[in-house]
Amino acid sequence: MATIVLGVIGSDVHAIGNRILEYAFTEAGFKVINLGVLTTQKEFVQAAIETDAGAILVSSLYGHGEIDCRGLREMCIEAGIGDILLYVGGNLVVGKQKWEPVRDKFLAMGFDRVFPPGTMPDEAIALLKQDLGVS
Amino acid sequence: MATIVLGVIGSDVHAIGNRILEYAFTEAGFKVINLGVLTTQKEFVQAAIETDAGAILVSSLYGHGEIDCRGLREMCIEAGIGDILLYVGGNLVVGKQKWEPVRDKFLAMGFDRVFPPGTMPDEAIALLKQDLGVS
Amino acid sequence: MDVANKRWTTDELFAMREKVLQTWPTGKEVDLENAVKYHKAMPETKRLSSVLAAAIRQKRTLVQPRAGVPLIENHIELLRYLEDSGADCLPTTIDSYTRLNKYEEAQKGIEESMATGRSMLNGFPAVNHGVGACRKIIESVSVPAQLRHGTPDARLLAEISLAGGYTDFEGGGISYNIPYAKDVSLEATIKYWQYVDRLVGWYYEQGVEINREPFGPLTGTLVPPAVSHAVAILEGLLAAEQGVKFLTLGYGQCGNFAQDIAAILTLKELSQEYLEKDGYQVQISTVFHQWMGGFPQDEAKSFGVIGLGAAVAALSGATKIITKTPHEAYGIPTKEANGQGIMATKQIINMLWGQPVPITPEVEAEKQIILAETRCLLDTVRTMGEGDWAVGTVRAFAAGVLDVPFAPSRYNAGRLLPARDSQGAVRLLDAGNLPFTEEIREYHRQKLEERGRQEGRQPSFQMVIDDIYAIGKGMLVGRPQGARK
Amino acid sequence: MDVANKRWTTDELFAMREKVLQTWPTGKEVDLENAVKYHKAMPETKRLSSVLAAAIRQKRTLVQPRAGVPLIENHIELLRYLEDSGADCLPTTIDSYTRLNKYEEAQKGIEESMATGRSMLNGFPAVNHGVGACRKIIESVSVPAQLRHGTPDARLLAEISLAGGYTDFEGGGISYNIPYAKDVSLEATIKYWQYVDRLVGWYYEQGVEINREPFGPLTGTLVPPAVSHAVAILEGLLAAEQGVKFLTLGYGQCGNFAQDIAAILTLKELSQEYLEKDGYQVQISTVFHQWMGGFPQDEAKSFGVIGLGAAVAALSGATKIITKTPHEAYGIPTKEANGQGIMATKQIINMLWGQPVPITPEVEAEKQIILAETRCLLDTVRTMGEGDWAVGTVRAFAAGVLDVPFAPSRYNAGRLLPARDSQGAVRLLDAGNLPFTEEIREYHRQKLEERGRQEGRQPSFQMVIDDIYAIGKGMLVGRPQGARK
Ligand code: B12
Ligand code: B12
Repeated sequence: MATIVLGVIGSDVHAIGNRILEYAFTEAGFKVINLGVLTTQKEFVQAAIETDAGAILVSSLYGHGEIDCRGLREMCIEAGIGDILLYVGGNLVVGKQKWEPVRDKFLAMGFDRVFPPGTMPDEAIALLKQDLGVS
Repeated sequence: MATIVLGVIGSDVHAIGNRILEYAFTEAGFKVINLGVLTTQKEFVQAAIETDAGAILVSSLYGHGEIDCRGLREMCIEAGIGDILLYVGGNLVVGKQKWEPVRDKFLAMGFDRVFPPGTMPDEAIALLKQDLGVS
Repeated sequence: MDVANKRWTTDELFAMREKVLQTWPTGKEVDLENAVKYHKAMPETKRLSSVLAAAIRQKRTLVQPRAGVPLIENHIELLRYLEDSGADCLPTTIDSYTRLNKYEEAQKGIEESMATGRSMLNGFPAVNHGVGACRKIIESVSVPAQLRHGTPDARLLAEISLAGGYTDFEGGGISYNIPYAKDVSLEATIKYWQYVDRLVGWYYEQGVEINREPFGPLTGTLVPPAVSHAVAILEGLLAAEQGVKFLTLGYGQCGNFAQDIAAILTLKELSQEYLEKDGYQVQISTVFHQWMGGFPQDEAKSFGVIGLGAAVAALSGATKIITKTPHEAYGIPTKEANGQGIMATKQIINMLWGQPVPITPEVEAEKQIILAETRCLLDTVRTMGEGDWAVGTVRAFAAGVLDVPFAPSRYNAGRLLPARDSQGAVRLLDAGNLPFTEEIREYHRQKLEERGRQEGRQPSFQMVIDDIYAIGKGMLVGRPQGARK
Repeated sequence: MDVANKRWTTDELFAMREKVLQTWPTGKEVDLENAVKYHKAMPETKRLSSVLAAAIRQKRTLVQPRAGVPLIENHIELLRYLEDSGADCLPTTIDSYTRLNKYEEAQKGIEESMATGRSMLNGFPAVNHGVGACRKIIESVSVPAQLRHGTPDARLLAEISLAGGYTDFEGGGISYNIPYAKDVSLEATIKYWQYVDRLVGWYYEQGVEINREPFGPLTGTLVPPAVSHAVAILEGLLAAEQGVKFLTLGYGQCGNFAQDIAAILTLKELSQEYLEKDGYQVQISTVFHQWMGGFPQDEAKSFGVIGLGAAVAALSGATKIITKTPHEAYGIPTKEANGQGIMATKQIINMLWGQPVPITPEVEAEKQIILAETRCLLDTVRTMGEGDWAVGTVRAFAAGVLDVPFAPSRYNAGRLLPARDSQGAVRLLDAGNLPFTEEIREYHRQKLEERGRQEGRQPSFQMVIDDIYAIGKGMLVGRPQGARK
């Protein structure tokens, strides 16, 4: 099954969801490269290249997601993996905000799917399998 | 000091606020004729006439205030005490509603003052003294 | 005395039924045979006696709101919303006109509600709506429903709602009189409720289980546990005599942790003791009411009051909790606010589920005092009634031997002055004519003097008033500004 | 080993200060002499050590929120609002860039926040704003304020905020490393925090009282009390050695009533014991954190979680409680949501004020196990450090003798697997290398096997995951669907 790169972006240290995502995606049959917390954009991209990953799954919980995620798609393009799947989830912005504008903001940044707070892994696993055409 | 008639109107049995109002107005020097709970409009008016009261203080807590209080001013007028002060307070309508429309509805019914939930007796005492020109 | 604690014959019941059913047109909709069939066809999951039995077995606390609006469709929508919010059993709360048998005024309320699109009644007028409407409601939800009201004479209401599929009926000859009426004699209401209980007993004889629930909190405000326990147990005894086999006895949260836990424990213990002593076999459950007195205006603070009640109820092991809402201080809650009360409560109930009752030395001490006090009251009632609980009840209230604080009824002596001690437990500043031993009276005196010393004032009516306002103002004990800030 | 639990000389402190103050331009605003004067002119009511002392005396639980926004005026408005909502002491929570000393990124966040009119940072960047801004904040409120963050290297932040008039500083070399960093060695952070503690000690020598508060909850998720107690007490010992005289030790609510009460009781008992044994005279207070793990999405359910935490905190006799808000599951709360958390909490705290700690048999049992476990941990640390707590701490973490569940740090073994027993108490499915006696290990095993039997499954990582989600899903124990419904 496909390889995916997982991590928590920026200066964010929320480790628990990341631990669970690693477990759940591994159980679901993915090869998970987990970069853990405090991961830079560059580390995500490099790991994806090195492992020939089918998707990068970015978490941002602490509220700085908007600043931290900007430019990730561009960096992928520059690195030659412009069409890699980019997922992002967590508590993406500061505060309790309406979901749709938040989602649209991250879609506009080039993410393929954006997940609201409280998303269960199963949901994302099903969609990833679909997007990657695996089962 | 002036005599006032106090009571809880209609099919309302909330007795506790009534007990406290009796105590507070008595302490403040008023002669209080307390009709207690389950008091009809007629009982209010008759008691006011009999005791030559300066004001009628109506409580309604249970939500039927709107139905129960309609026509009280008219009954006072018919009975010849049309210009008696009418106060009303409690939880006057069903549910948590905006205060201003509720107040206006009761003012329109002919009440001189309308008090929102949680009014402390001291507030009403001060206003009544003012309205009656006593101190 | 025109009342006795003696089981009515079926003939006596049926003779009176004739008249009762004629007091409002919907009375003729009641067909008992059909009602029994209807109940028997209902799944167990919609029967309160069964759901309560399961909760007792699983040591679970069921969550139930209060709710009722005038129109049928709205009421169904409301109940469904509350079920979705997590209610384990549903209510139908009756409006105040129906409670006083003023069906014509209730009719006006229904019509005005239809016309204005606003609720003009503070509950669901079940009598006016009739048997069919009740069944429609019962069939629209998937958990059991109880009728809640405050009706001194609930004979017709019971006929209609039981035939309508309700499996639980709140109230009693004392608890739906003393706090809810001014001029109705206890002799009258005890008889009205013997009717209701006998009807429930009759259903049981046909194989239909109906649960009965005396209204525990009475006036909801600083009622000492022994007083409400005595009333609850008396109503339980009167009901059992008429053939009631399923009882939920209630208690309204006072606010002191140890006293509240002890109250639920002793309510179980004492009711079992007195019912067994008289030879009744009854399934007893308990219900804890979140604070029944004045609430804070602020919704977040109200959530605080609700949360504390939920925690204590769960820890006490009560079988059921009745929830309040963040709108309490203002008015009948919206369905959303009502749902919030359920959800906040249920979160806590679930989190504490399976955790043991905290038996502390203070709980033990409160238990001892509640046991002693309640026995003083009940044993005196028995003596005064020469062995007849009904006669004893009437005489005891007349003598102030039973007495409920702040009750509007003329048949209540109204001599008690309750106040909180320094830890918030409800004590008696004036025990009136309650037949307490000197030791017990002294205990109350000391507890309140201790508080008085802390606050530098003599216990007085001002202290009582301060305590009535206290929770609304964000405290439990109504300390004067500045005392032990 | 490049670290030792030995008091720094003033010279050592001042030598390092030189460099620290140069790491960002605002460093030069710090003038210690002036700072001492500033503190001495402050009223007692704005000093946390005094307010805590009064709370200890009055057996009162103080209420404190978390809060921080990027811009000064907004932050002042926020704190005033929270004071009006009833906060007894105020926070200033620092943003995540500042926590990692990324002052340039913080600057960008400030500018973007100004430009967009939205908060682009998750806290208040105190270093960038500097000493004057801090004083403006302190002067805008009338209760004391504490700095809260999560900064492994908080030397400059401490310099600026203490000079700015904050009288309490959260954190420690372990608790602000292991849960908050990935690659920073404990040797480094212990030294950084010796600096902070020595600075606080220095202030004390000048007559200025500053309170220090290790971060009790660590990762906030299923941390067994003994683990967080050991860390809190170690940080207390390290701080005391540097001259800290006022300590608030913390604990994050686990959810089981008895375990939570016992945790606060033993935290007091053990910290006193260990500090006294080493000859330190310190004012010790405790802080209870409302549940620090994942919250329910629903606001009413969140109020439930908040309410339960408030009740347990008050009953446990904790000196302070840190509140959560109904927005917790989503994001940094609005000031209104934050105020609601305070008000709900304070209502309960006030209602339970003066009521005794419920000492149940279960609380006694939990106390014994926490005492035994914490002593195992601390005594092994001492042995490993050959009498030096700092050395012992570094070695203990390296060996997994100290280990924090779910922590991101490489310097943490990460071998623990915590799970709840059938009553929700946090136990260890895998105790890793914790130096527990066989008896203690057996106790944990039995407790989890008991739960496994109830649920018909073996304790496993799935059970851990279920427990992590449980409170968010409205439960405490993550039972599989259907088990004991
Ligand atoms: C205690 C209580 C009861 C007790 C009453 C016992 C008794 N016999 O007294 C019991 C449990 C029996 C009860 C029953 C019912 N209650 Co009730 N009850 C309350 C509660 C919790 C407290 C009332 C109280 O004692 N407050 C303390 C006193 C001191 O305050 P007060 O009553 O507000 O009075 C003060 C002020 O309002 C003011 N004031 C009052 N009148 C006047 C008049 C003037 C002129 C002035 C100046 C001031 C003034 O001064 C008083 C003294 O400070 C309130 C909710 C709340 N406030 O928290 C609901 C409440 C009043 N009840 C309510 C209802 C609906 C009922 C019931 C219909 C049952 C039901 N459906 O839930 C029945 C009614 C029965 C009947 N026929 O009346 C609703 C009313 C709803 C509405 N207006 O939309 C309330 C608001 C609860 C709610 N949110 O649903 N209740
Ligand atoms: C535990 C916790 C902490 C712990 C973290 C310990 C650790 N090292 O892991 C501690 C106490 C240390 C902490 C610190 C902080 N925290 Co914190 N924390 C939480 C809390 C309570 C729970 C997080 C958690 O573990 N949840 C359980 C896991 C299983 O769920 P999860 O993390 O949401 O992840 C799941 C889903 O989101 C999803 N998911 C996540 N990423 C992705 C990605 C993809 C592609 C997909 C498909 C799905 C997905 O799947 C995961 C598994 O189910 C949350 C609030 C909450 N959720 O209730 C706040 C929260 C995340 N923290 C917050 C903040 C602000 C902080 C701090 C800055 C301190 C502060 N100001 O309060 C620091 C940040 C430090 C830093 N540099 O990052 C904020 C973020 C605010 C915002 N976005 O507006 C939150 C939301 C709280 C709040 N309401 O203020 N925190």
